[in-house]
Amino acid sequence: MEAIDPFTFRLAIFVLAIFVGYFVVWSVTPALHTPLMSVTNAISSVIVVGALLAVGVDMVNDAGWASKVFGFIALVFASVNIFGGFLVTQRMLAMYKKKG
Amino acid sequence: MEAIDPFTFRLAIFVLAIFVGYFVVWSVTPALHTPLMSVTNAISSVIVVGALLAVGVDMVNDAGWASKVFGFIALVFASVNIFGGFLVTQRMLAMYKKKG
Amino acid sequence: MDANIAALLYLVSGVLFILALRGLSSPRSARQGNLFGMVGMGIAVVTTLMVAAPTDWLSWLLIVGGLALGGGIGAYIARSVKMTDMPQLVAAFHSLVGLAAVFVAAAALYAPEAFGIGTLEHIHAQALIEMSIGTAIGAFTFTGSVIAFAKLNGNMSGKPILLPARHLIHIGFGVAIVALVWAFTVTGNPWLFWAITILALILGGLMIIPIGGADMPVVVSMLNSYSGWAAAGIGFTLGNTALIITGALVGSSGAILSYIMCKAMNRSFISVILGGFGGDTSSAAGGAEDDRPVKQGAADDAAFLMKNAGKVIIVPGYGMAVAQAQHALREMADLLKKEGVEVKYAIHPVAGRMPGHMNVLLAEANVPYDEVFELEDINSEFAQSDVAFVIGANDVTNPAAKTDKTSPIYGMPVLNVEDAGTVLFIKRGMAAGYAGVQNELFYRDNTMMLFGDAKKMTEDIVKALGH
Amino acid sequence: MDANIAALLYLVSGVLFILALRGLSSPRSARQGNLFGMVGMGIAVVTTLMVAAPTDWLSWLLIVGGLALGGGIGAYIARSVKMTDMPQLVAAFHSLVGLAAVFVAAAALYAPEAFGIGTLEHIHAQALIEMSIGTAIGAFTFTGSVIAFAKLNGNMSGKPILLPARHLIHIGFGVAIVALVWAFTVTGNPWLFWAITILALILGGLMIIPIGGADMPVVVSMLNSYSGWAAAGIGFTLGNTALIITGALVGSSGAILSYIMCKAMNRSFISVILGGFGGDTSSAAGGAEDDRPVKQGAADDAAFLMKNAGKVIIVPGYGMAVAQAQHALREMADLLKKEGVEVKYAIHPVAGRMPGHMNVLLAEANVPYDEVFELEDINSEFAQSDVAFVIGANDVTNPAAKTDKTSPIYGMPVLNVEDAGTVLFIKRGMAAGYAGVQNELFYRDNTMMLFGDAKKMTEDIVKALGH
Ligand SMILES: NC(=O)c1ccc[n+]([C@@H]2O[C@H](COP(=O)([O-])OP(=O)(O)OC[C@H]3O[C@@H](n4cnc5c(N)ncnc54)[C@H](OP(=O)(O)O)[C@@H]3O)[C@@H](O)[C@H]2O)c1
Ligand SMILES: NC(=O)c1ccc[n+]([C@@H]2O[C@H](COP(=O)([O-])OP(=O)(O)OC[C@H]3O[C@@H](n4cnc5c(N)ncnc54)[C@H](OP(=O)(O)O)[C@@H]3O)[C@@H](O)[C@H]2O)c1
Repeated sequence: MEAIDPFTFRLAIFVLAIFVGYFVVWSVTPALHTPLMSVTNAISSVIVVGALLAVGVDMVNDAGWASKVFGFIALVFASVNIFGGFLVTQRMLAMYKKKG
Repeated sequence: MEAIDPFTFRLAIFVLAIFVGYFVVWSVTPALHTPLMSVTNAISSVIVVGALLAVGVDMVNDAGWASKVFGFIALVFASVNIFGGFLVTQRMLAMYKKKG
Repeated sequence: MDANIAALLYLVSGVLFILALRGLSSPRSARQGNLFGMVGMGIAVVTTLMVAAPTDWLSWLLIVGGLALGGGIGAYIARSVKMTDMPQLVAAFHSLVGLAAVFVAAAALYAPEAFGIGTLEHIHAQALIEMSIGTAIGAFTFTGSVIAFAKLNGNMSGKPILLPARHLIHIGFGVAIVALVWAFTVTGNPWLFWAITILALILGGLMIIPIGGADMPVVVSMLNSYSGWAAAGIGFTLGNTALIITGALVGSSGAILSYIMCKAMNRSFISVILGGFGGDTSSAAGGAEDDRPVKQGAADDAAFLMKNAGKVIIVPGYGMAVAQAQHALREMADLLKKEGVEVKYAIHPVAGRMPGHMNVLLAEANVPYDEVFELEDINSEFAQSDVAFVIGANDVTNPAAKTDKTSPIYGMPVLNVEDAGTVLFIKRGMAAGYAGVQNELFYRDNTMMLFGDAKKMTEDIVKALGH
Repeated sequence: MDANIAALLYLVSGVLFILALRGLSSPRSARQGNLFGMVGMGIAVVTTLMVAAPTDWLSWLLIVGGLALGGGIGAYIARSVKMTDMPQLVAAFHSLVGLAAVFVAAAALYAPEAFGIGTLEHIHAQALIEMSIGTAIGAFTFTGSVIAFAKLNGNMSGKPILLPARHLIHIGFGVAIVALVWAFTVTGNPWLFWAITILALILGGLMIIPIGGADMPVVVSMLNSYSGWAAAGIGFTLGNTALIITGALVGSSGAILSYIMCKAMNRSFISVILGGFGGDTSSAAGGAEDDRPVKQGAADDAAFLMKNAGKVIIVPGYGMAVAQAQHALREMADLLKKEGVEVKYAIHPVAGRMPGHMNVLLAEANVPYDEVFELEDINSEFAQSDVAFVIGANDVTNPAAKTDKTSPIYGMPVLNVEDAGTVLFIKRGMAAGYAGVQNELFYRDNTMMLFGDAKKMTEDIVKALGH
């Protein structure tokens, strides 16, 4: 058999993750829907990995510089989200207490 | 970046499918747990694909013959399951009716 | 066919299997789900035949013949099996999946080229590991399921058979298998493959024999899970997405289902799997009986009571299944409804001997599923009903689960039948149920015992109602 | 670092994100879940830095500086934001994710080697498609979220702004973007990339402006979903498993959450997204008022009634959030409990303006979550309670949803407050709620209206209870 294109595998991963997302949300208790929104926001900033790659490029030419700058901007925005999202979620969740 | 081993991708697929299995079962209504057992049995006979590959091998030598025979036995067993499993599930599900 | 397209098609079939299970979230979508499963299987088979189309007529003949032969047998069994025999049937089917996994692994060992995992006696180490795990789990599943089948089908006593030092023996076998897997991975010697298979066959038997007959449903679900992991192992060997997805799906869903069952019975999963509890129910009951008086009644009394009731809740249990009383029960309910009585069914999550067992039987007798309620949804209604009609159920109504901390069923949720005006119990005698504990309800003032076979007694009530 | 190990680590971080969401199934496991999320993010960041470690000090400086700057701002916001402002905050954060996606896509365009997708101006077609989809969705998410933020934060009127022929305009923009994506894929011209981005920015604004302020939570959740798909698009470009898993997870979960919200409001998802309903609540209410007499009460009356009650159920709504009355409410409940009154909270799934909104506010005020119940779990208890204390809620109690087929909220499940002995309503006047429909309960005999700001009125009741 010939080799399979990595894209095919990634597609499988993508499709399965969609199912996981579908099921996981139904399992979330409605009382925690607000933290759900803030935590999904936080994890979607994993896009920071792209920003990190871009910041690290060599500045051999103008394009390299442009990429570095774009990466830096993306890095800052994503970091705001990461820290802001997780911390505000933590703050909210810390408030949910049982009696006594 | 170097190429990623297909095994790594398959592992990702495997792990995500475990999550899907986990969630999907919790979503099944207890009234249908018996059909659930029979249908998971039916789908696990997708191992028939291995049997089909084995039946199709060339009989160049003894080993080829052995493989073909093993494949045929596996094929028969798996087919019993596939047809038996899906049909008995269908028979059960056909009995679940609403009032009127 | 292009390998990428094949991979996509296998993905599609994996997704269809997910949808098949997803469909079971409600009876309405379940039939469509089953259809998805069939289509998924069809796609997997056709894709395989197109990717690796055999070129000789013998192979085609074997394929068509094998599918027809197996399919015919399967279809025949599916048509003819009695609904009360479902637990056995599922066990029997699992044994076949296990055996198929063993043979596919063996085939891969002798024709590695066809599976793209190397050449004869020069198979990649990774494939050797996957293959030996596949065959070990498959073989274990096979004998385990055969024993489970025999116990459920009554070919073998349901009593747990406890060998001395069995845990040590099991561990010994386990260690030997792991050592052989290691040796096989290093040498690739086919004899080691067969040695692994044989040891796993024996271990499967040894592990299941000590487990009591009534615990078999948990075992069957666990074996289902194992057969999934075996399939996934083979899936890695073949690099087949459909097999990997399905294997993981079945593996995790089976494990969760056993967990759900154990939780609903309030038992530790580990202790079930290690065996020794839940043996033959009649023997367990012996010691627990006592001499307090019970109020006994006849079919006529029951008919009179229910005819004049506003609301009757029927609680079926294992005894209804053994007696095959579901059709008579349905007839009785119809007559009551004609008299203007409101009739509902209350199903405990572990009533009967298999999850969802009662639901299938009631469905078989044409009871509409919207008259059938789960424990949480109906438990508060007993207080507003005049009669609780308990037919062949026992443990699932036992209030000891709520009050007696020393009871083996303590903590299990139970149906509050005692809140109803009158509780009717149909059973053959005073014997205890599966858990072997006495039910204090039998001696209550608002209880009436109807001694007899569930089917016979229900038919008598039907006759009495007819007058 | 070896690419395979990196891929495994990314998988681990994806799994940790799944566990983070999974943890939210109960408040007990939620904190641990959040921790998993943080660890997952840490693994993703560290893995990336190890796979593609920059070699010059400037890059390291930028990375550390960027993380510190962004992290500092984020941490500051997280600490200082008021809980009532959560809807706005989430919208603001989404806009940043969208913008980050745009900039990452742009960076990939100018430094394709770093991303392994070709060389400058010779990027693979597949990567060009993924990149342009990523930037389009990201840009759309950005402006959409900015508008949502402005509407929720009151920087912009909540009224839907309806342009003539807006559907046509939207379709025109959509078609133009698709055409540009196609052209960009063929030519790889960077200007086309920016054109796509700008059109998507405009479209995002145009699409959200016509949607009423009160529908913003659905929009925010939808935008969350979009930002997930954008991340997944970039994930394909980078071949990064963590991004693909997370993107799909966030994409599907956001979409499901909007669906759950719409279903709980009994509205069609399509009509929400196309906009025009749910504008400024006060204006909508105007026409519907009528002159029937209502029974009005003061804080003293309410205090007297509740002090002498056996059971009080508190129903909070949007008005409680606006007035920030949760702390006073908790104080009131404490005093009542001291008097021996049983106090519970009933939360409607769409009470307030964001799913779970009321729960967060009550939690903020230290209300234990085991006193807080969801609609299905408490609805039958109103009949056994003496007082239903409705504070700033309206639509979620409106019986028209059960009876009036022409009502816009018909079919939405509502809290049966009218079954309680007495219903107390705290609100400022007779205005309707979000859906703009009159609530017939106000005129019932067993209703008492307490007119005033929710916080002020509750504080007055607390005072009265103190005596
Ligand atoms: N559903 C599952 O998945 C599952 C799996 C494993 C174990 N279990 C266990 O099985 C039990 C199920 O509870 P259950 O209440 O359904 O059953 P049960 O407690 O086992 O009681 C069944 C009763 O039916 C009576 N009976 C037997 N044959 C009868 C006949 N032909 N006619 C009339 N009555 C008959 C028996 O009393 P007589 O002998 O006096 O007639 C017995 O007391 C639970 O303890 C559960 O933990 C369930
Ligand atoms: N939760 C969500 O996810 C979500 C999302 C989108 C839309 N919605 C919608 O929002 C509505 C929520 O229902 P609800 O019952 O919570 O709210 P509502 O029906 O909007 O009613 C809120 C009431 O609070 C009163 N109020 C406003 N400010 C107040 C203050 N400072 N003090 C005292 N009372 C005050 C208002 O009356 P006065 O003006 O007379 O004071 C108003 O009638 C539903 O229609 C739902 O569909 C919810």
